[in-house]
Amino acid sequence: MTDDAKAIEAIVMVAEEPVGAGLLAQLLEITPSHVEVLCHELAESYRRENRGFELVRVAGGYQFQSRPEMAPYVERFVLDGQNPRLSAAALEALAIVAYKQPVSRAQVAAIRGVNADAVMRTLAARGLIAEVARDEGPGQAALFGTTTLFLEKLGLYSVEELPPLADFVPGPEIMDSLERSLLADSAPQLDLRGAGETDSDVTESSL
Amino acid sequence: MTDDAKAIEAIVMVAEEPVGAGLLAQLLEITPSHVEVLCHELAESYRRENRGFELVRVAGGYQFQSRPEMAPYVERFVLDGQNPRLSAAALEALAIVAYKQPVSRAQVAAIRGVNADAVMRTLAARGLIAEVARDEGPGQAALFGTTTLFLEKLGLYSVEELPPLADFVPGPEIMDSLERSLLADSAPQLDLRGAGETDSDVTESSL
Amino acid sequence: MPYTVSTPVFEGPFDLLLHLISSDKVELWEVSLADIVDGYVATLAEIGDGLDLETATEFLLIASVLLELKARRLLPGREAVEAEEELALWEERDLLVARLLECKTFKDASRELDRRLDVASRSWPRRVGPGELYSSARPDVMAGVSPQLLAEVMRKVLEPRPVAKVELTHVAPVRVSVAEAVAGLAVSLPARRRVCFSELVERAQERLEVIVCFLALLELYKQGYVDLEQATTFGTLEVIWLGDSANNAGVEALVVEDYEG
Repeated sequence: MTDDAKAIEAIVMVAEEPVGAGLLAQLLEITPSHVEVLCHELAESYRRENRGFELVRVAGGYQFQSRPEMAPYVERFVLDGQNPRLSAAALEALAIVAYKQPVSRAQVAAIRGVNADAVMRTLAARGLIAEVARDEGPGQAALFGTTTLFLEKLGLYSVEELPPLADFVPGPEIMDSLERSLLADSAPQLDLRGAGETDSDVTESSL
Repeated sequence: MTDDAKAIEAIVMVAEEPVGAGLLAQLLEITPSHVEVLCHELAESYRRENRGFELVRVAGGYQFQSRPEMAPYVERFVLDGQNPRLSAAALEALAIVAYKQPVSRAQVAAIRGVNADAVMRTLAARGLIAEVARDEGPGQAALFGTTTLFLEKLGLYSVEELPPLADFVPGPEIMDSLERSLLADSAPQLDLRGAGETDSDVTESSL
Repeated sequence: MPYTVSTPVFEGPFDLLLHLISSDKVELWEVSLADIVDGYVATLAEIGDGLDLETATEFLLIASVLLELKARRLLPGREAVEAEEELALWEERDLLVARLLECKTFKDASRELDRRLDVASRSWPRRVGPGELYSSARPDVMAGVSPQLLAEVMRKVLEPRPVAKVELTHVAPVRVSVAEAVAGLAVSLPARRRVCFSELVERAQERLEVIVCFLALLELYKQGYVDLEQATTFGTLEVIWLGDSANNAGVEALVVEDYEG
């Protein structure tokens, strides 16, 4: 094992939060991309040796964590109970903040069609979202974004790692059935295809 | 590698203090002497692979630490890598703990209006605050207070020497609203309500 | 044909519509609106104490759009309808479809977040720190922190938070929460006992705030927390708090929304 790899192991072992490749590179006087390669090799070696821990790339850096299969044992040891699961409503609001940040409470409420104050408070209290800016408009509404804790809790390196929202846009069959359901008879003077295009325009610009 | 050895690695990796062989034996449902053997083998394997960390037996338990030869890197990391000053959020939490001790994480969060876990962890890691008691309520939340190190750093003999808040707080309504939010939060199950009531105070003044 | 809403809880009108449209392949136009409303009201009744005024209100709004669309279809002489009006109606419909699609998109995205949260929750991070060994190497984080600074920070923390304003953005409609207004009144009324409605809303900036305050009062009246007196038509409306000054706990319970579960 190279001294550089050893140094990375030593540093990440004493870090209280994920250590960025940039910082490691600076401390070791090597390039960040070399750091990435070494970390990848280390993670691979732990996997190969079937260790009880792993080196992961999360929240902008590298960190040691227990391997998921060992959860039953670690659970018994860790006293702090995990937080209760988020409700479906809180998860939806979280998804909206994650993809549309920075976003105001009112915008979240508009998308979900219900008041979002309570769920936004819950998410902030859990540390998953935080006020990141103020709207420039007259109301100076608080704008929310996701936090580092959010990345850690989801095992993400950055929000860019979230699957693209386009993956979740309902398929044509759902659109069709929505269209049909809300279609006020066949309006002779209006072309249905035209309406369809308007829909996708609206959807696109609002996503 | 056996599952028992993997479980030991996982538990010791996330433990904040050395984990005793007795406790590991209990968690894994094996004998303490078997734990000792496995830990010895693990330590041996890290040495053989020339890793940057080691498994050591200290203070009656096992813990991971960086290998002494890597100290120059770790020192640089400790010195440069971490933000040398307390963040505004950490300073706020520290002030709240100093003035309101003993106080739970949830109470600090209620006063600040946002999650306080990360900053409380930072303060504890710096030795400025520590768990001093457990709440008697059903949740048995950890209660925090400031440490001797905190007093030393501020050149105080006791926390009573902190400037009295009465000098600063202009009106009773502020203390009132703080008390209310504290009270609301100590109601066992209601994290959410706590935050809600703080908000309704705000609403009140806007009506 | 009676329509029963079988799923126990709908988070909002979009939820309900999506459910109706996607799971049961119902043509909304073949279901009488009264049936949808009945089903929804039944659902709300099942929720019981967790009744959410916001949800109910928003649902009514959407139902009214549907009603309008449907009425247009039923009324004779549609040819006479101004083209402009017809177009506006189509725009409403398109907007509704767009909102439903957007809502569904995030609903599906939230499942993916949930899955990732679940996967990640089976690992615990190491957060141990360098420990005593390196304590001398650490920069002193308390450098520059004095007892006076700490007191100053504490004073700032204790300052009342900035007053929450009604958020106005061009993207979303103005929303003032009736639940919040109820909570606010439950705090302020017990101390004042008897107060004119005009005093309650003197600081309102929008007509909507006045309306919301009024709706909140009606809610409190319905629940038996206040009495309302008006000597003459268009005369002064007086609000009388009926509970004792400490007894507003029930009202607060009323407005806590049942999201966390």
